[in-house]
Amino acid sequence: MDVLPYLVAGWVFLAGCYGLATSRNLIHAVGCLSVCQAGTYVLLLAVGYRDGGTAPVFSDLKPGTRPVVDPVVQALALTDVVVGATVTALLLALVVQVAKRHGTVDPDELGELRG
Amino acid sequence: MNGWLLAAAVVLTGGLGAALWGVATGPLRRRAVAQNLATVLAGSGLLLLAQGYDRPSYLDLALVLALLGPVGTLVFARLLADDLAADPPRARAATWATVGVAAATVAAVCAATGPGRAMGKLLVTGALLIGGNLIASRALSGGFGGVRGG
Amino acid sequence: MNRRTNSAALPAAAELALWWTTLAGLWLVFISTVDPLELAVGAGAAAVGALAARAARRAVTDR
Amino acid sequence: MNRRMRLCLVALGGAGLAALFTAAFLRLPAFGGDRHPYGDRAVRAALHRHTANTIASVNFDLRAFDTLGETSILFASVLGCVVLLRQARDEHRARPEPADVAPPVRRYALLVLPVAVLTGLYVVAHGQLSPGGGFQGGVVTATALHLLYLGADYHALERVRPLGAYEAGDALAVSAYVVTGLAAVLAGTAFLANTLLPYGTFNTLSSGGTVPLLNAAVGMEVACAVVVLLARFLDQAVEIEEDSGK
Amino acid sequence: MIAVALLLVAASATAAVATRDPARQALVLSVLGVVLAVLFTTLQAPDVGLSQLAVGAALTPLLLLLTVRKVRRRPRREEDPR
Repeated sequence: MDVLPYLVAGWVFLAGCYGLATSRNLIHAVGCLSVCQAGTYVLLLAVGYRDGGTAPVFSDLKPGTRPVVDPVVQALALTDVVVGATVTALLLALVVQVAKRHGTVDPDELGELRG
Repeated sequence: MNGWLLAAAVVLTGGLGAALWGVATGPLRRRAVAQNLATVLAGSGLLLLAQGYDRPSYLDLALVLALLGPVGTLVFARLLADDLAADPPRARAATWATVGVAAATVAAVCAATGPGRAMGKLLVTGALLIGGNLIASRALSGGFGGVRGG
Repeated sequence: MNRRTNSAALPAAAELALWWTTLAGLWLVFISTVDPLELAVGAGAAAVGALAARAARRAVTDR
Repeated sequence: MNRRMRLCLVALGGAGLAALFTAAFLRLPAFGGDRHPYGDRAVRAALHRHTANTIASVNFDLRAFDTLGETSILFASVLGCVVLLRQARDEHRARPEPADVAPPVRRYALLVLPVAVLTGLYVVAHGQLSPGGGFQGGVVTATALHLLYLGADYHALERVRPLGAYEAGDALAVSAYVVTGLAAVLAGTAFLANTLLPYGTFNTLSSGGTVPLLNAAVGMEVACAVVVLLARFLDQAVEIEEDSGK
Repeated sequence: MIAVALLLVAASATAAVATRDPARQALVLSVLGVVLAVLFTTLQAPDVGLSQLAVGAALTPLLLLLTVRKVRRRPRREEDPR
């Protein structure tokens, strides 16, 4: 249990990288990139976890009654999620443009087109 | 680890695990149904987790999932309508079993909360979750007849 | 002319009021502590929701 | 470089990365450890400034400048999508045929749309108290509007969505964020420093100084940005057609 | 509890990568988003879970499917996409 979350984060990241490298479709590649990003969220939040802790949100909790987990990494992960979504949107827009200009979304065919 | 968390673990392992298997393999119609059921099971799991951690504020997650989960399924039903129309999904038994799990969860958590505004929020969440799921499964099995360009 | 606008305005107002009441009730269910500012913000949000509901209904039915 | 060679290269790189990861993970502090110096300080700072949700406090107070950067990334990427997905010269707009949606789905969409808009606003407004915040609520609100596309058709969505207003709202919200930051400078402190407003009573809507203001600005920005973004994609997927196959 | 959620995340991430057809991958990605939200709840990060839900449950699948639709709608020169 001590390193399982870290290992899962690494696994998710590497699985995403593998999919990215072997993808035959740019849309699929964008999906794989978002899997890679999921790995980073898991790693960030795993670093901040504290056994028996609860969220540092005090709307329904009296401060100081229960141990709380690290809010700084949660804020980082939140930014990460937002940036991940925008990156996905921008890359998909690029894919649409590529499909229009070259008539294919297969990276291998695109490489051949360029010569 | 209290009873609520144990129940959440059972729902997540059994239900979400099965839904994951369904969404990762098989024909498109089974995947779509499994995606729909996964949101309901995850919603029940989130309700149980909020109760298990004794944090009413975690209920917001279940509320948002109850709203957006069916929307996600409707997206698939709409944009994959042509593929699904050839082979419409039929999953009465699975759908009703999942709805049963969700209803039982909502009832149990309501009973533990007791009357008050918090219970109202729970009931709204439960109604959205179950109603949305039923509508979404209806939409999957041919709710978008003849969607062409639109 | 005047009567026609009246007859159109009344159901519109009723629809908006119905949605506003429902949504304001929902807001009361969502929040944990009640204070005046909370109620004011809730009333504003419910008004936005009611306008959205009416606009959506009109966009779907009148075409 | 052929496929086979590339696969070998990926396997090599992946194996190396996996080895490095494992080595690094074994040296990381054990999962669930009790030492979180930054976290403890952040919690103390948030409580000092009467912000109940520490994550909102970190994002909109301690790291407000980073959030400005994040907001600009979102703004820039929406701008990029608008440019990339504009209507090209060799394309025309075809009016899509009206869709034929089952009545229960349509009723569901009309019923849930206002509820979802309200929930989105609730999540934005309570960002500094309970889990949530500008980003989450903004996305929920923007997604709610698109129920109209799912429940009816694109034409219906276009009728409740004056796109220009959303583009203006997007820009306005980003500038509101910057102006709130500059107000602190004018008041004689640092950019985006949370010293301008009283911190208020703990766990009420008006607590946390400038946190609720920045939160609302981000909420509006995200909602408008997502609407504009989805509008561009929907235009491309539903309306815009090329004149002839190239 | 955390271990259960972690294993679910690992499994769904693997499934998302292994699913090669973009439309089906979008289905798996939406489940991955929901499972991630559950994991974040167990890791006591409801804020992150909420934003993951908002993005993963409806927004990302919608964007992906719209792109798929646009790409498919084009007159294709080559064989069937796969």
